[in-house]
Amino acid sequence: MSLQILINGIATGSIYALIATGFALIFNVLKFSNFSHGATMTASAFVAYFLLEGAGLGLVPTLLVAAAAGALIALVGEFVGFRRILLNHSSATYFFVSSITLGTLYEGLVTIKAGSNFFNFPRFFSTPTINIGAQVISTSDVVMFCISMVALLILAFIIQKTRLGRALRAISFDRDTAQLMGINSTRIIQLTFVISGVLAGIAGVFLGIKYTLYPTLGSLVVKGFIASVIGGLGSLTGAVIGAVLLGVVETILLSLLGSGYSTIATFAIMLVFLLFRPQGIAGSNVQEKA
Amino acid sequence: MKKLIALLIALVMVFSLAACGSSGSSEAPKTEPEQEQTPAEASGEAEEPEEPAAESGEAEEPEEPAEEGGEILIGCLQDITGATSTLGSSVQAGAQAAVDEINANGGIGGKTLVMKTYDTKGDVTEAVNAFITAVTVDKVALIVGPPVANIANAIKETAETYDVPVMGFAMDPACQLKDDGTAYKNMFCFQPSATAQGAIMAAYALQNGLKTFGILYNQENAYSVSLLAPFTDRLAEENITIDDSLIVPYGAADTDYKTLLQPIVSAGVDAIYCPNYTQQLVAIEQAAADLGYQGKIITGLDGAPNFNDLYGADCSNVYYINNINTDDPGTAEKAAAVEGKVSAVNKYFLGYDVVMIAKQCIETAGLDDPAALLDAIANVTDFEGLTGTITMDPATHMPGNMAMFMYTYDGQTPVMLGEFAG
Amino acid sequence: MALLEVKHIYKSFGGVKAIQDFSIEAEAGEIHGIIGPNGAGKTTIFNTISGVYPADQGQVFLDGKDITHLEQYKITRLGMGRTFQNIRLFSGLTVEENVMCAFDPQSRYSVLGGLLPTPNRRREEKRGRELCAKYLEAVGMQDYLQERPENLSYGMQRRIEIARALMCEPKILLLDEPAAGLNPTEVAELTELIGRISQQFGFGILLIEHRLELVMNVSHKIHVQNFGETIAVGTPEQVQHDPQVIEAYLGKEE
Amino acid sequence: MSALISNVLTQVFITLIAVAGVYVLTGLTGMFSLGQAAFMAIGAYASGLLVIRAHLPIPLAMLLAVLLATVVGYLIGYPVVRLRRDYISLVTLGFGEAIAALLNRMTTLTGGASGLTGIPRTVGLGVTAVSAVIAIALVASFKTSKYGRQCIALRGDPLAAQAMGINVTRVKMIAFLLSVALTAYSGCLYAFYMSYVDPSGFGWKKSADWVIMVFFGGVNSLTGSTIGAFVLSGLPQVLRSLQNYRYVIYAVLVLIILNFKPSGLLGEWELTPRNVKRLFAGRKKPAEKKQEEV
Repeated sequence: MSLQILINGIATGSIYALIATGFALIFNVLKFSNFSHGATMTASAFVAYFLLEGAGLGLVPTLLVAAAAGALIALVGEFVGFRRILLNHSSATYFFVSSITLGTLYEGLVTIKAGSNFFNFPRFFSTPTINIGAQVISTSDVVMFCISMVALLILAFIIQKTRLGRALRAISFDRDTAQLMGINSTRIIQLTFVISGVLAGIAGVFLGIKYTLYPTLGSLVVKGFIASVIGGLGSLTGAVIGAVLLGVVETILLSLLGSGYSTIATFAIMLVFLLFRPQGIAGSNVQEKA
Repeated sequence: MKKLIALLIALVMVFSLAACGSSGSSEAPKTEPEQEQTPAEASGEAEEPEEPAAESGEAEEPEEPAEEGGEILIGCLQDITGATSTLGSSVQAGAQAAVDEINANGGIGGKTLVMKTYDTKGDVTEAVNAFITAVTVDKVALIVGPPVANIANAIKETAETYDVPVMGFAMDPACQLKDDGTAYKNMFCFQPSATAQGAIMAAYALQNGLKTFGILYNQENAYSVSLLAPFTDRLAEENITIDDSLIVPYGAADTDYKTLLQPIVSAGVDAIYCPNYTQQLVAIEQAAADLGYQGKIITGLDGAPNFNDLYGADCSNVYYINNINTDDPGTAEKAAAVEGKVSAVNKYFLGYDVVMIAKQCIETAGLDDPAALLDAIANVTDFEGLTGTITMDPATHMPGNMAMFMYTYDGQTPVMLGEFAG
Repeated sequence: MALLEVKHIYKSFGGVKAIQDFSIEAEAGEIHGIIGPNGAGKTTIFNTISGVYPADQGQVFLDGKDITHLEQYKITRLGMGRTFQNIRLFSGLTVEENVMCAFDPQSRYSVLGGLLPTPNRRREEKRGRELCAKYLEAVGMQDYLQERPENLSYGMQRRIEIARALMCEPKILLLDEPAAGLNPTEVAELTELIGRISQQFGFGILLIEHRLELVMNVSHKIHVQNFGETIAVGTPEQVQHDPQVIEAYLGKEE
Repeated sequence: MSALISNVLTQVFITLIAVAGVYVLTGLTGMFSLGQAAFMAIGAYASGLLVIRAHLPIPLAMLLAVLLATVVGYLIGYPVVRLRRDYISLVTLGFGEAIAALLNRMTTLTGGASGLTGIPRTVGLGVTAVSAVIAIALVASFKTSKYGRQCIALRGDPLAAQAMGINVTRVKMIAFLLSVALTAYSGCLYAFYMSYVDPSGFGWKKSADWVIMVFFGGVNSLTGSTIGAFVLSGLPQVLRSLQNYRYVIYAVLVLIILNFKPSGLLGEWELTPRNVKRLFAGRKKPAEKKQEEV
């Protein structure tokens, strides 16, 4: 039974990891918390749902459409919400308001289209469970876990091995200097948003599969935020570790303490981290520049 | 310059919005179109934002005016947007259908019945605003109330200061009864209380030889919580107790139904009692299937269609309670007519019935004496509605011992099992 | 013990050794210049002394008190004022308010006074405004109280920043490249200003500066930094003739 | 006055008090709280419970509720004011969730999801109006005090602020606690006006709404923030027709403002006698010129 809980936790954690990395990526480059990330997830999952509603297509096309939608939404968001603020070197507070507002906008648009109803993705798997020994594992969990891992590996490859990744790291370190070195920072920031949007799209579909699709689904992004704080704000590795850890801890707490108190305990864990290890697990503490 | 223009546009938008909205609720019927539109036209810029208002207003347009003799305005206070909008819109649709039918048959005493909808947005503050608008600005004769306990709770104190009946469906007795056990004079519930419904489901389970149970309920949802104790109390009468570890609460922030269900499933219970909204039911049923659960799932009203469509797979193990009897040909016909248009058919019928009851009460008591109308509503006896025979208990403002129907699914097709009383 | 004593401090960032074994002793009324090419770790010295980050090794004493590991605002309150290389006045505040900000930490009224116009608050605010007027007058900016600093010239902003540092009532004043971006006339004015306030208020001054005409004119003693190390210390005449200094500077010129 | 107008105004005044608090936090100090509404919940529940269960007199209950919220605020604030500003929004977001869960979970005390009923309805338009005026006056006074200056200073440049001897953590904490106290007080008024409180209405959406109100009118101007709050919280009541579109319209408006006039409608302008005089002087000048030309 405890193994079962661990499996559930890891499955949940892998989705949190997608959310947290999408969020951390933007933080890493632009040094602000993108609160529109949650609504981007919802909106792209809804786009995929409505576009493919009649077609009865499988999981992979749905994911592809959602990823594309996420990329597009993030790109538009970057343009209407952040571009000018970025170019004006405005204070970080504007990013905050802008991202909150964008989130409200996306959610509002989804609500107009979908009402406050909820929708359910068609069941993608004919056999709901796989039996491994005494353990019953849900097929969707396994598939979601694998896809999340693949997505994260591709992301790691992009960041570590490609020119885009290097440029991205350079901008993250110092945007102005990177610009002076001939890096087209606007382009790179756009690409960052695209990647973050793709991750949001995939995460959105997964959340939709797990908890049905509804306009405020994106609130689950809070888990990604918490994971990001635990892992170390802005660190991608930290975000992944934090997310899986959060998924597992949450599941264990849920089975031990029951609902409600587990939420409180998770919050308490975050506070404890901030008190004693504010730099998070990964140890990258972003401080205001001296 | 650019900035200035942008600012001006923004300001114009704000003011035009304010202008087009200033005449109150969108749901205003088209019978007073002049008032509704003048300010919007005056501002000129308001075309775009105005459109939706017009659209949503249309739904409430009475089919055709009955003979002369004036109007009777009633309000319909529902969650049209927000988390429980599915329920609210369904009640509203049913109530509107009844209004149309009444008007087609000559109205009430020669007067046209006009219904105006007030959106609570699923928010208690908004609900109070909407209520006050309905009662003081539009001066509605009565209000078709919400099926949501929190909204009823929020308006019950405010309602006490006016003489306008709120004919609702909030199953929580606290919505109708004060702490001292007397009833709020204006608050009524026209479906069996949570106490009755929980007991009915327990009675059904006992009758079918189910012995061991687990419970998964939403502790953040008043409806879900209110159905918990009646069920376990009824079981306790038969000396069946449920272990605390198998009574599992959850909340919106919990994302893992599987972990929550785990102990219940491992305990190998006969049935899981799940008084939850449809949305959570779908996810829970899915999670239970993922865990390989083989037993039954007993849900409240929300396991009724379109739960089956939304779940989209075999749900033969789901048992639910319902207000309506689809085996009755009249009900079945009406149900078929609205299928696909209304998401919660039973709420549609509740809305329909309550307007019909309102008609009956207005006819007997008239509108001149509010006390007489309240009295008539509190003493409704043997009203043959689509949701059963309704007899109000004047002491509690809720129906007395009213029967309901238990259903299950064959695959995805609903099957009526029989009528049950607590 | 001297008013300010910096004893063998070290500071490195990752692999970069920004300060290696820096020491200085400054008394009231003295002006110490710190010069050196870009990247010599001069600003890091200021940041370490003023507590932006603590030294890796070594100690800093102000007026006999060990301030090595104190928080920055506490060091300031013990008597250290500073200006910044790139002017850092507070946006959203007027000239007067900017200067008042440095008085506010010493201002003696409670949160209650923050909410209500208590007699205490009135008295303290009045005292603050008087001091503010005094220091702004000392730098010649008394006519710009209600202006926004961002609307004023670079030279004026420099002076306001100095007035703000004076408001901290410092025993030691750290001036980080005060002449950067000024034209020759302004540099001359600044040279006169620094000399004057040093005499008028009698505090010690540490001065980082590239403009040699300024630093050589006002300093009693000069420290030459290169790659984090002190390569020469002495009077302006001494360092001007120091072969190592010439090499560091001329080497760079080539 | 009609019951509706008085009802709407009462709610607007209650919001104004909370927004005055958000102005201190966000406008003056540059910190964002997404859990601010949770402090409103604490104020509402605590004051309500103290009256229902402990039978305390209402003013005392309100005072204790505000104190309780402030103590909780201190515990939450303690780690976050020491960290980069982003943390406060993330932590308060989690805090809001935790409070909602707690209110739902402590059924015997709070009534859980069904909400807390039976709070005496004692607060009306008069009390809320006076409270709002006092709250705004206090905040205005705070802004021009040494605390307000220090807040503005550290908002723009925390390091330079430290170098001027400003205890950044302390000042941030004072601002945070003042805003918490104001928000909690608005919660108290809410409870005794509505007579019913349920846990659902205090999510981060409400906190975000308040921040948007502050930005709408001008993040650096208390006058602007107040006007923003007045317009944006009163608007939905007159705009019942727009329903779902309301949030979209809000968002579009705010995005336009952010892009083209990032300082908000009023920028930094404040309603002070001197500024009003200037305003009129500024208007006269062109008029005079025209006369001269004629």
